[in-house]
Amino acid sequence: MKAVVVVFPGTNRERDVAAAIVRAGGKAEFVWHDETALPRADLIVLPGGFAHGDYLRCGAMAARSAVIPEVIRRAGAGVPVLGICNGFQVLTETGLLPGALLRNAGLKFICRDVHLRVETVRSGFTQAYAQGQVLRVPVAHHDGNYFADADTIARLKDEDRVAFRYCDADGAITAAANPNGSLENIAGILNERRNVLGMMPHPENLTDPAQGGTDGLGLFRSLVETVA
Amino acid sequence: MAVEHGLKPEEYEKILSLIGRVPTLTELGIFSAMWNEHCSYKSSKIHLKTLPTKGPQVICGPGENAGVVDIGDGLAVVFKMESHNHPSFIEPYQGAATGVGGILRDVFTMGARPIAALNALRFGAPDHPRTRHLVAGVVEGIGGYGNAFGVPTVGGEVNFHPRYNGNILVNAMAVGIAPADRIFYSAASGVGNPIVYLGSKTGRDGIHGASMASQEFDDATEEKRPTVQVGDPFSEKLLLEACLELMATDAVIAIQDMGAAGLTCSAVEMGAKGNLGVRLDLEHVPCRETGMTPYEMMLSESQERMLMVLRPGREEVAEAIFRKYGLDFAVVGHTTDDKRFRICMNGAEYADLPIKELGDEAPEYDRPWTAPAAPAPLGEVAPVRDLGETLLTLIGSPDLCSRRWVWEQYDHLVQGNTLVRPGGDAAVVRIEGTRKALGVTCDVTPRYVEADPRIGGAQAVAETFRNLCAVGAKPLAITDNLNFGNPERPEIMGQFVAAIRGIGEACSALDTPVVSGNVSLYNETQGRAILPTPAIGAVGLIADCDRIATVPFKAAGAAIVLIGA
Amino acid sequence: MKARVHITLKTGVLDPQGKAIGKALGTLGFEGVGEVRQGKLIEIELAETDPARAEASVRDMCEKLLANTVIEKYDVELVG
Amino acid sequence: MKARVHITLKTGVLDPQGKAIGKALGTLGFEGVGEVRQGKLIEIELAETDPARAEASVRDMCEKLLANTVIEKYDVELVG
Ligand SMILES: Nc1ncnc2c1ncn2[C@@H]1O[C@H](COP(=O)(O)OP(=O)(O)O)[C@@H](O)[C@H]1O
Repeated sequence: MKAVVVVFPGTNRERDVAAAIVRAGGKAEFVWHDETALPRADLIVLPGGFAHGDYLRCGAMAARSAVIPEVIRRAGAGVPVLGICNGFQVLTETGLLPGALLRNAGLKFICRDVHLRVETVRSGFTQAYAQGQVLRVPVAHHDGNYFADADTIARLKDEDRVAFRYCDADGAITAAANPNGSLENIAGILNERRNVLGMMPHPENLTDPAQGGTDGLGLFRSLVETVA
Repeated sequence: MAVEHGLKPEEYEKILSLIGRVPTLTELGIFSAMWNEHCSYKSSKIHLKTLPTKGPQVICGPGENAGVVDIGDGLAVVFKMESHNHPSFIEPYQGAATGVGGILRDVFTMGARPIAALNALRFGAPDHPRTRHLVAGVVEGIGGYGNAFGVPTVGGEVNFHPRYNGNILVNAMAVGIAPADRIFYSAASGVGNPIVYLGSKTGRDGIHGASMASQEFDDATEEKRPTVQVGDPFSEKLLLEACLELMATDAVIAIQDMGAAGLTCSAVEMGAKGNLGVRLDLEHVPCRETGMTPYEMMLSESQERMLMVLRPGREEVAEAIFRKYGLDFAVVGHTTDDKRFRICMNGAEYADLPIKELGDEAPEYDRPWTAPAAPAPLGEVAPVRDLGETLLTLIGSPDLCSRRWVWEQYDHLVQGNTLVRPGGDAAVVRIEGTRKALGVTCDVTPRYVEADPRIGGAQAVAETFRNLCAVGAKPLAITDNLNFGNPERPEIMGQFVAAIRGIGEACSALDTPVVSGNVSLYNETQGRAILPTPAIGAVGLIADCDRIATVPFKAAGAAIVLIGA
Repeated sequence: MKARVHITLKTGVLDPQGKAIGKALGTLGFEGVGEVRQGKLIEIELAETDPARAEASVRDMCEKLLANTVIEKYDVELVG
Repeated sequence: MKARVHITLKTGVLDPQGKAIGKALGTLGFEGVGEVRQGKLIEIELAETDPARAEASVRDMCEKLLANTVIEKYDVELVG
């Protein structure tokens, strides 16, 4: 599986995600944000960081980069697109995913492990997990509070497009398990076509036993298997 | 006016005799920046010289922007700790943020990519009216800068004590990795070589910041604030990538970041170290304010800027790299062979000073000091009746309780190489491309130093040593950030001298030389000094990242062993 | 000509920052403080001299960049 | 009564956000855009009905909390 990782000025987790992709058996290549063309890709990744300093709004400037129209075109053609943290923010700003990410309800930057429940295995990103499986992955963000209007939330649920929810270690969806106030504990969502995933947590930072766990590896393995 | 610039009468007399005339305003500003404590180390140099700085693992000791230690596999670790105490008291968010920015630049100006950051914080009593505001601002500022820049902030310490009520301490440490044979130094070389300005534009930020750092606070402190440095971590991240890209070419002869006293300090130091003169033509300095005077340009502390001596003919290559990242690039002067520091603008000359006496031949003092008195005996400690209750009281106290609230505001995972997270004795960060990892920690117990500065200084080194051993790292070297009160008071100077002695003795005994450091003096308010606080930052090497030890007990039924009496 | 743009969260979007400010004001002893909302103020110097064209242009800037119309609304004021 | 507070960076203080916004507007094709500054808008519902007292109170809020007077300045407008 060949992944293209888009790098914006201020992106800082491109190497983290490239390493995770390699650990899962894939290959990763970096592309700078002002390229208008993209090489052939089995997966396009928008990594974590502070693209354009998070100026104006997180992901706002990045969403208007030269490379984005091509990312949107590829998404339309069915290429998997993965947006992690800042990448999720960029995806909502481009309209590839609905809703928006607001300031954490606690108002502070938060970096710690959380638990996620896999809400759907019907996607190239999650098919290697089991339905309802509980994962431990870290979050590291200041603006991860997912918001969408009631109609959108209803649609996401009806169409089985909520990919991950924050939960406790036993898989229960509780307020205490929600690190940032996201509506319905939503941590990650899919587009209608199920080839675009945006998520706030960082699976790439828990893909190696040395990092303290490997629950994040499943997402990247899913993709490698889907493409193969 | 000399007094307003923080110069003592004797120092002003020295200027007059040195240049044989009354200095221009710009020259006065330059002297005040270069000869204040923060830049010249005039009160501390003579004692710092006694510290052990050598060892087979040391590639570069004190004197450069950061220390450089060989870790094998063709790599070197580059690290240093630096203070930003006074600005953080006045504007906690930006003070702390720009402190982080400054130390990161000190590391990447040597060619090292930062892989870990730590911070040692000292605040006043928890119930002091300013403490909450300062803690919140400082922690948010450190996180705000480090997280956006993309370096994991993995360790540090936080203490509370009434002696810091009027003077908080914010010491920031950065650790980076560089190829051992591609370290970049700051001494200029080659006559007639272009001197290049890199990074963000110059504004009126922080003019007089270096002088402020060397003055005590008094009731008029609230008025000392008009110009505070404001940091932009996004620009710094771009500056990092641009510098590393440039350093991969052969264009860089010498490079230095612009920190305290910005353009003045960096240009003087680069020239003085290289035994060369410097001529700057300020009309080329990129400014973001209109009508800036030479005085303002020389003293501005605008952030995210570097100064470089460029190999002639490489201007285009270098400029293209900086334009790609949206940063400024301007040839602002050249090196000369006359050891003069000349500042011109639009053909008019504003300063012409001897460069060595501004830089490495600035005044040095041997301030009088009195040996610290022996500590009073502790006396009887009442026996404890309820151990359980006492335990809870202790671990709930401000100096012992969990610091989770602090380090969960820091991204300690970015770069994906954090093997041991904050919460233990030391953090561990993997070195990409090798089986190795680094243990990093910082520590000091100020009340020990207050009781007996020599033993307290030694204990600080010993504690960092043990912290590293506890994770399985072999301690390699230390950096020291010495925070003390007013050195013009013999009893404070006595603490300083004794602490350095203790640190030196411990470093020698433990084979951990001092490779870098920082001194912050005048941490006093209305004559009451902080606890003497020589913060020690230490780095150790783990040969195989599979052999790391951590704090949590692993299984029921295992034996617990106490080592040592 | 200068344009002053106010960008605020739509009603229905939670504003924890505004709420925290309200709470802090109460703690500081200010009474009679009701709802507090925090938004952005963006001031733009424009070369354009015709007010109608300037306003249309700035509204377009809001639609295209300055506001995230999923969660924000905006109003434009021309000054001088 | 509602108070509208504008909090902006003092002249001379670095405003990387404003600069970035200006640049992005240029990239999006908007012409004639000069300086751009980003600040905060804070709207406060007040129980107070006397305008003079309301304004004095809100200015006090700015001094004590809403503005970081080291690097920011503020102006207060009463609405309704
Ligand atoms: N300001 C800080 N930033 C990051 N980590 C911190 C900070 N203060 C404390 N910590 C972490 O909290 C833990 C406990 O700190 P402390 O009790 O000072 O440790 P030590 O055992 O070194 O004395 C350590 O792992 C330390 O790195």
